[in-house]
Amino acid sequence: MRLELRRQGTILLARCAGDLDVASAPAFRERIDRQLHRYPQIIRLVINLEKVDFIDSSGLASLLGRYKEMQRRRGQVFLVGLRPQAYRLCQLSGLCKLVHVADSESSALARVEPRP
Amino acid sequence: MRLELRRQGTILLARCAGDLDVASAPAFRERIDRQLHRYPQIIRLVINLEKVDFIDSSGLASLLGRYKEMQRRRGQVFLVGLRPQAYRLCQLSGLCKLVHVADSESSALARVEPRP
Amino acid sequence: MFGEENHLTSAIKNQLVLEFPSMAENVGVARVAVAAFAAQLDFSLDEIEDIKIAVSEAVTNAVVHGYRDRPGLVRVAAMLTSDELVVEVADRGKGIADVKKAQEPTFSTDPERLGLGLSFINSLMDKMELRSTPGQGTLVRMSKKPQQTASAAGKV
Amino acid sequence: MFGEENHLTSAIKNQLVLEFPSMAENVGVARVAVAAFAAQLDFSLDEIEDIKIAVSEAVTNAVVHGYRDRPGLVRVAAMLTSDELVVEVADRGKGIADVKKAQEPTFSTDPERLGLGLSFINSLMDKMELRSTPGQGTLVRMSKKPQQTASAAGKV
Ligand SMILES: Nc1ncnc2c1ncn2[C@@H]1O[C@H](COP(=O)(O)OP(=O)(O)O)[C@@H](O)[C@H]1O
Ligand SMILES: Nc1ncnc2c1ncn2[C@@H]1O[C@H](COP(=O)(O)OP(=O)(O)O)[C@@H](O)[C@H]1O
Repeated sequence: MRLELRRQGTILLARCAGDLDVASAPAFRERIDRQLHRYPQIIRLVINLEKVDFIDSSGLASLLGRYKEMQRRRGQVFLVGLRPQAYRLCQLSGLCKLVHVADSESSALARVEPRP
Repeated sequence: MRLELRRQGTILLARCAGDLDVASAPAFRERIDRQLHRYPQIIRLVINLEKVDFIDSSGLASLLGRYKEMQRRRGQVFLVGLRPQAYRLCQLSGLCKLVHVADSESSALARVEPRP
Repeated sequence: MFGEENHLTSAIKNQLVLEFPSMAENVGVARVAVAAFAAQLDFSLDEIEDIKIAVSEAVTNAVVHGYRDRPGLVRVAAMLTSDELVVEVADRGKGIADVKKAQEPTFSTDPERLGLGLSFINSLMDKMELRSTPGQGTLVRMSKKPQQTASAAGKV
Repeated sequence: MFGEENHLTSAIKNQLVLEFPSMAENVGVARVAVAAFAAQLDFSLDEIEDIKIAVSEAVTNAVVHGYRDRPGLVRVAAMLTSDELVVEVADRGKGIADVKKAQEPTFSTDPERLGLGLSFINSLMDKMELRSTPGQGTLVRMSKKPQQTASAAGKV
């Protein structure tokens, strides 16, 4: 798994590639949470999964965990570029009902309203 | 391994995809040889390996075997689209000295002189 | 829990056995190996993805729940008949007290996890069977047949 | 020829054992599994390709020469130390009378083959060792260290 993190003001963009499973989920979780703790102003987390080849329930759990953290700070999570397999698991698990699903980073960022 | 065969007059074009190893080499050999035996007029064999993900010494042996068959009928073999790994094995094995290596099908076909 | 793979109805044509220590890094190796093995039957790419997820869930369970942080070996046996893939994932770890409860969606003994692994296996494979003895280990047996009837054109 | 993998100088961090019947279709499974396992070290993509070819050659030899058309099991053991991959491919097939001669480039007992398999392993891996007893089987042991020093940026 490769993970690229970019913060722009209140937005954290996480671009993920490779496999998101039990082996990679801990690093995924820790690296994102480190940013979230360092920057309490982050209220929108955009996770780009376009280049994720594989995801299973351990990967979903790491997404759900970030959703819960964002809930605590009344923020939102956007999932971008879910491949069909990931989308199906997301629906089977109910995660798709909690997060926002977007086709592209730009459409996710466009849907991010400015902080009230 | 997937193999697509097209004959155009004295030319046989073989487009290969997937793995060329001990499991797929027998079918590769048999399908090409069937065409060669059916059409004794074929004197140029163009093998496109652009989409071959993997090749080893068993795969090389099946290429060399086709070269020998073409030698018998005083024909030529062109290898097209060798990836770096395949090219290296081709050189290590000396096969590259026997066959013609071309970058694309069209450049291989362009180098095919009309029958004397 | 090992060596119980000899109760198939149809004849086994091919078999792959993997054994590796209980480490998260090996989960990906197991699913990739079983996927490559399964490709000997006429599974669609989507079906191969399903098999990968199912294997990943079962092996993850062996590592995460079966052995927790203790060392131990995971054994994966994949078998092919003429029209079916059977996969068994076995550990000699702590076992499951209530296998019925374990299979309920969202049931998990780990608050960090979703409790969906076994449900995913159930949804993605044709059949799943869970056998376990507390203190002895767990065996998950799953099977799947390719759905498509005609083989891909040109494939040899 | 089995179970001889315990003579490493540095400590083994991880190990993968594969066992499968001698069938050409399983050669690809073995090389894909070992490649996925090897990726736990910092090998470049080219080095992973080298490993795939080397494993393919050794397993092909077990199937083609070791067992010919007779049934038998091939065992592949891959081990990782902190900086090296070691792979052993073992069969209990017919064995090799002259292991030195077998390693000469273009030497083959099969006129249809190139006699380059063992040479390829020698060129593509750092080390290769061939042990065989006629009538008992053959063990090929090969090892390789990643050449690149720094790990890929951003990889976790
Ligand atoms: N191999 C195993 N060894 C011990 N317990 C297991 C094993 N597999 C599953 N379990 C138990 O079954 C529960 C449900 O498993 P699962 O549906 O895969 O969800 P999760 O892994 O998210 O907890 C686990 O929380 C665990 O208690
Ligand atoms: N596992 C094995 N069992 C028996 N003989 C083997 C084995 N591996 C290699 N050999 C012998 O060594 C020779 C050289 O092997 P190799 O260099 O791989 O070339 P090739 O496979 O093309 O013959 C083979 O022709 C065979 O006689």
